[in-house]
Amino acid sequence: MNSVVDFSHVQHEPPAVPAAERAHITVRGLHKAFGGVPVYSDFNLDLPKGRVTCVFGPNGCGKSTLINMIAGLIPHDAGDILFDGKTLQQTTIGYVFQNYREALFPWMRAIDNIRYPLKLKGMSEADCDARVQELIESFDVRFDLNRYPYEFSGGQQQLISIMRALAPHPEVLFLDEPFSALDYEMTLFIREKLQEIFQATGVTMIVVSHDLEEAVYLANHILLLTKRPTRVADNVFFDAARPRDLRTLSSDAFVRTKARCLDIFQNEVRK
Amino acid sequence: MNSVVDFSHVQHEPPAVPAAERAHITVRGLHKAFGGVPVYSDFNLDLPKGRVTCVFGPNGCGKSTLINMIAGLIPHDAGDILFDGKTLQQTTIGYVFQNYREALFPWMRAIDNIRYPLKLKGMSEADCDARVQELIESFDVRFDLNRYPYEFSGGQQQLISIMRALAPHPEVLFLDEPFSALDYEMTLFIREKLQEIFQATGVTMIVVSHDLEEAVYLANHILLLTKRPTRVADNVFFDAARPRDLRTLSSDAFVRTKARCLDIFQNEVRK
Amino acid sequence: QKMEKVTASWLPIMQTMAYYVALEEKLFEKAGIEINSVKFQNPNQIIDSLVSGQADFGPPGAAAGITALAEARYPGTFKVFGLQGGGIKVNMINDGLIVSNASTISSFKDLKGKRIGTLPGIQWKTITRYVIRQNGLDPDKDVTINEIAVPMHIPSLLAGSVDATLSLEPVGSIAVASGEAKRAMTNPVATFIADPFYSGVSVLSTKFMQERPEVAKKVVEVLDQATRMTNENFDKYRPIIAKYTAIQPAQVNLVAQPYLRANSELNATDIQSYQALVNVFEKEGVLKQHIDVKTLMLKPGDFR
Amino acid sequence: MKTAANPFLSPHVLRIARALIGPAALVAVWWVANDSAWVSNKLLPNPFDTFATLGSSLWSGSMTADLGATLFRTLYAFAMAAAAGIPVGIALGSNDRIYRTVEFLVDFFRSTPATAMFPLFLLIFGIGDFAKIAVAAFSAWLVVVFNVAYGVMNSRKTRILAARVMGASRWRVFRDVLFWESLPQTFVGLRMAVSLALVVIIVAEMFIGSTNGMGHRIIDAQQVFDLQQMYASILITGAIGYGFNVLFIALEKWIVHWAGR
Amino acid sequence: MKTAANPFLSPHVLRIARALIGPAALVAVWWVANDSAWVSNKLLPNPFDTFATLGSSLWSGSMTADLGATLFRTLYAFAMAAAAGIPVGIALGSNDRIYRTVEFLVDFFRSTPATAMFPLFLLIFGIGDFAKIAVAAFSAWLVVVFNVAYGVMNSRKTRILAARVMGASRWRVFRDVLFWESLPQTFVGLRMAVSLALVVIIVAEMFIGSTNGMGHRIIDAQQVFDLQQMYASILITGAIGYGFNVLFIALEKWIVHWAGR
Ligand SMILES: Nc1ncnc2c1ncn2[C@@H]1O[C@H](COP(=O)(O)OP(=O)(O)OP(=O)(O)O)[C@@H](O)[C@H]1O
Ligand SMILES: Nc1ncnc2c1ncn2[C@@H]1O[C@H](COP(=O)(O)OP(=O)(O)OP(=O)(O)O)[C@@H](O)[C@H]1O
Ligand SMILES: [Mg+2]
Ligand SMILES: [Mg+2]
Repeated sequence: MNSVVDFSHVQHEPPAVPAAERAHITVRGLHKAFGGVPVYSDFNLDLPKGRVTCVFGPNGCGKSTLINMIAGLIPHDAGDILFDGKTLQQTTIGYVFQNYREALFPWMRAIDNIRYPLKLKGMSEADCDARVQELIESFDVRFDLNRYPYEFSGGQQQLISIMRALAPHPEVLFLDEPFSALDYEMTLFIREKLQEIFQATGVTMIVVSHDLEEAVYLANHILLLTKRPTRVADNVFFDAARPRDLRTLSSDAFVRTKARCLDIFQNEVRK
Repeated sequence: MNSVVDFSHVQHEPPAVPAAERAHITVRGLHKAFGGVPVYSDFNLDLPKGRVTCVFGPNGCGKSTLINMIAGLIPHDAGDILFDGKTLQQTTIGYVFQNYREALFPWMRAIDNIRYPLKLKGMSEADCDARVQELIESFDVRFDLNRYPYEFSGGQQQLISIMRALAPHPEVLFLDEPFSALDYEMTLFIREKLQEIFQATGVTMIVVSHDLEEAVYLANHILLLTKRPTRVADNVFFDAARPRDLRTLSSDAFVRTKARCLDIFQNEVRK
Repeated sequence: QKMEKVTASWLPIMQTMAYYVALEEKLFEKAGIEINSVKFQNPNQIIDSLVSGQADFGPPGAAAGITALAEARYPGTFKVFGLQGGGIKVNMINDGLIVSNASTISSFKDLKGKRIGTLPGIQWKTITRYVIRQNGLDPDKDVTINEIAVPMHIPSLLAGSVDATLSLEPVGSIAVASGEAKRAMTNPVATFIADPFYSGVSVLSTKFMQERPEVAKKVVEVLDQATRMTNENFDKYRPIIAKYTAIQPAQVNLVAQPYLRANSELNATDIQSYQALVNVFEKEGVLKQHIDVKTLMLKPGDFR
Repeated sequence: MKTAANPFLSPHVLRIARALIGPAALVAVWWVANDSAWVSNKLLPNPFDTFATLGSSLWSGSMTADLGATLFRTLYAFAMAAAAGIPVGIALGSNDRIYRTVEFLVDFFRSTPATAMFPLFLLIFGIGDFAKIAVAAFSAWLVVVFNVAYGVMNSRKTRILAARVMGASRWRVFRDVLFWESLPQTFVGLRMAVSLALVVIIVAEMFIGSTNGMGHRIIDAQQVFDLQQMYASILITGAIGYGFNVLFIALEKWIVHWAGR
Repeated sequence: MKTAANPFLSPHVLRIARALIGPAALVAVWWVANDSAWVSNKLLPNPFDTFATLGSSLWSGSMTADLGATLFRTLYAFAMAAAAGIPVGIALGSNDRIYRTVEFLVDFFRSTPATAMFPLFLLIFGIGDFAKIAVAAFSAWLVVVFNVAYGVMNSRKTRILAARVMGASRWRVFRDVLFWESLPQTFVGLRMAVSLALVVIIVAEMFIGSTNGMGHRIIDAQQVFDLQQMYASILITGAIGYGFNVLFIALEKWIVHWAGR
């Protein structure tokens, strides 16, 4: 199985996918219903290793539900979710919750929140400190992290949440609308940071975003989901070279890809 | 006092402001500190009646704090906040919380959440029903509102929150990042809706947004705030005719205003 | 004829027997009295209800010691019109030193280094200490005194938590009937303090006597009559015990007959016996002043 | 994560089965303790004999009057406690200053045994049945007030703000937000209160004296050393308490459907 | 919204003043009740005489031994209850199935008066001091378990998920998330438990029998109608309970700083 996505449900032509891509996460025959109403039924998906997949779809189509199931946070009714050779437990996961406010631990200072996954991995105090220092410098954090989460503004909390997810050098990074509360400047900044981290580490990234520009800018694959019952509308491939920058945004390929995604999306939503 | 904003702190030239604009909300000598660290000190502001003011500023600069103080939700340490001729209590306010998840009442069905402010105003059952029906049609809601808030996705919850704020025909409408969890299509849709409502009712609107395009598109005034200690960096006036549409977005005035705002913002943030 | 309403506070014990008989035989109704009967588990509450004026009299069985202690505190509030207990000479049981069947303890002298259970509160602790002292032991050094709730006496004995208990009837009768324990001594308190020994009294509140002397007089007469009826025909009345106390119908034949003294029968020996108990309290320092029980006893001239 | 559907082990059956493990374990331990020489079985009756006694007491109707009296008193006391406790709790919880002024009284009386206070209640409410009910109601009321106030004080502020900004009066915020926000904690309070009311009623029946009620039954059985009757009465008392709690759990599940979400 | 700074009414002074209103009101009501003919003042002593008695009892040291005994027993019982109750509560609360199986036992024993259970404890622990401590510890333990389990069950799930996804083991989720999430409710439980432990110890000292302790003092004073001594003892008991609660309030304020945010 070399193709990145199972296209059995999709009528579009599969785009040319580099043969080197191996699936990191394989979803087969997934079923999930809430109170009897199915969200997913017989859903299949492959998420390629070392690539950025952006998930784009209408509100309530099940994006959060999907990545929650993959990360093992909520049970699925039937089907298999396989990680490349490892079990879920053996995989280091970074996860930024859509509901980031409730995901930070209010009983720990922000800095201890960031340090927490490192301590879970049994890292020494000194190593923890070094890693946190590294993150602070890398993200150019200017506010005092020695305060408690509830003392920060929404955007600041989201940044802390992202730093926590990145701290343990995850193999797979899930980001559920990571930019939703960030200011203009910060959004651009974190976007660049994520790209930088991706380039440096080749982490498998799954990003849920409602901003198509952002999604295409970051993505190798844009996974377009339909309304419920959710199917893959299309999986658009975007292979612009990295690092991408402002020029990428105005490149022809970018504009075309974005337009195509929008097209598919609007077709699906208006159906 | 006819000018919209007190420019005493601002070095920029005041833009030409139509003389017809009257201040709806007047803020004078506002002081606010958290744990001894000031967020606002001697802050002055006028928000014009029947206009859309978009507040744009970096994370943690105090946007939420400002509108919370104006709406009387958190106390301020010193200063006056005056409503045009009325008291705060006499003014019908619509408020969409940044933290919309925690602002809905989970013990009421979504539809009763929307109906709640109407019942508070002593509206009859029939009138309530009519108004809610009107909103459902106007927002083209296709999902079942007879469920409880926690059964909806983030974006759906935000939509419910917006509908609740609009239900009682508010005189002043505060929206704290109302689009942050909405999907692409929904964002465009709600944006148009807000514009429509504004045109129909002339409600005074204060919108916090991190999306400059959105902010400029909706605004009569773009209020640019600096980092803490927070001052008004500038108050940019944008008077494109309404209804605005896709053409507005590509108009010269729009692009210029947006660029100017971005310029001021980046100057301030990088300072 | 209009019925007079009178409130009685009583304890569900054997010594209250005459009151049960009066109720069963409808003696109060016949005397034109309607009784509001309030049951308590704690003798102090009987005194409290009399002091606060919520009850008019305490039928036989109100605690003798506590009444004397209360008199010291509220002089002139009560009048005693009957005594109840047991005696060696009259061969009626009031209390016993209870031990398990296998025990070798036969008197208080055997308690050196042992643990004894008694009733909770200062009254019985004082009596126990006094009796131990009378037996040549030091209550502080030689014997451990445990205050134990009445229902816990037999279980404590059987569980081996104490070596003996000084228990009021009917604990001894029930213990013996259960086949698990025996009386090492019968009426030890009478032996060491006064024979007969009275642990129960009947009390009137003086407020009641002053406000409704005729009714109060009738109450005394009714209970005197009931006391005589009980003493004469105790076995006939046994079945009603089960109705008023914890004793079950099958057990009514096991319990010992109490020594009940009507007001009209009280003699100098009875009053001396009561005085002896009060003197114990004084000697042990519980009563801070001397009390002459004669002033406490109801005299015909008290009804004005 | 997958659950296989088994027609014989439907979740409903499983749930009931699980609820029965607790009582079964209790009886098993009791039986073993009684059967072996662990404890003197003069002091611990055989469980099955005890159940037989319980059965015959219930069947013959001799227990019914006592059960009824205790139930009536408990429910009376609890109803007063809940009706007076919830509004007072909300009012206190919503105003930190008032709460601080009465906190002493609440904590003081919560820490004072109802039985020690009985002479006082006797003075105020007389020597009748009502004094017992009043003392239980007072104890339960303190628990309700304490828990409700706590629930209100620890509730999240956003919803209160949301109601305020919609123009809700103090009273509407009370009724429409604070009441609901504190409901999970209110249920804790109600469950603690109903158990406490039962306990205090039983204790009052035992130690203050009463002519009927389960406490009266227990103390009578204790006094004549009728262990089967005593444990049968304790069993039925505990079962009543459990029954009340089950009722409140069901109510809470149904009403506080948003808990934990 | 503006607060004027007043040097004489600093928030600190005001807070203390507010805390004193409660006791002051209590004494005032008591005084009036005693002074007027409301209730028989034979049974309700004068408050100031009572305070004088309290003072002299404390000063002469006659009360100290009893106070010490009760404090020791209460703290012993409470410490056992807390140490055993918090982990058990978390474990039960984090597993709905286990909780359902033991719910019966918790609710059953919570609804059974400790005093009625005393014969059983006597069987297990003997008549000594420890039986009283054990019965109080058991009662308090149930309250702790109940509240902690409740707190865990009602905690929001996102944080648990966050810890799980970071690879936290069951034990770490326990220690790092569930424990903290349930802390506000744990404090409710601890405050209820410490008051209950005190109450049960006093009741046991009063009715089960003891050679020392405040309960013993109360019953002795009651029997000799030394009302001042009796109310002085009750007062100091309630004050101890309040003291424990103040301690826990302060602890909670300090530890659960995120409450309501
Ligand atoms: N606990 C629940 N009970 C019932 N329905 C639920 C529950 N959680 C989610 N749903 C439903 O499942 C669907 C998918 O929800 P999900 O949160 O995954 O959407 P989403 O794609 O992340 O949306 P958004 O973009 O708004 O975040 C929604 O339609 C929602 O109503
Ligand atoms: N309760 C609090 N305690 C201490 N500091 C606080 C508190 N609430 C807010 N702050 C601080 O006040 C500042 C303003 O917060 P506010 O939430 O108003 O920011 P904002 O402009 O809305 O930011 P965002 O765009 O991220 O929503 C922040 O720096 C924050 O750290
Ligand atoms: Mg989502
Ligand atoms: Mg904000």
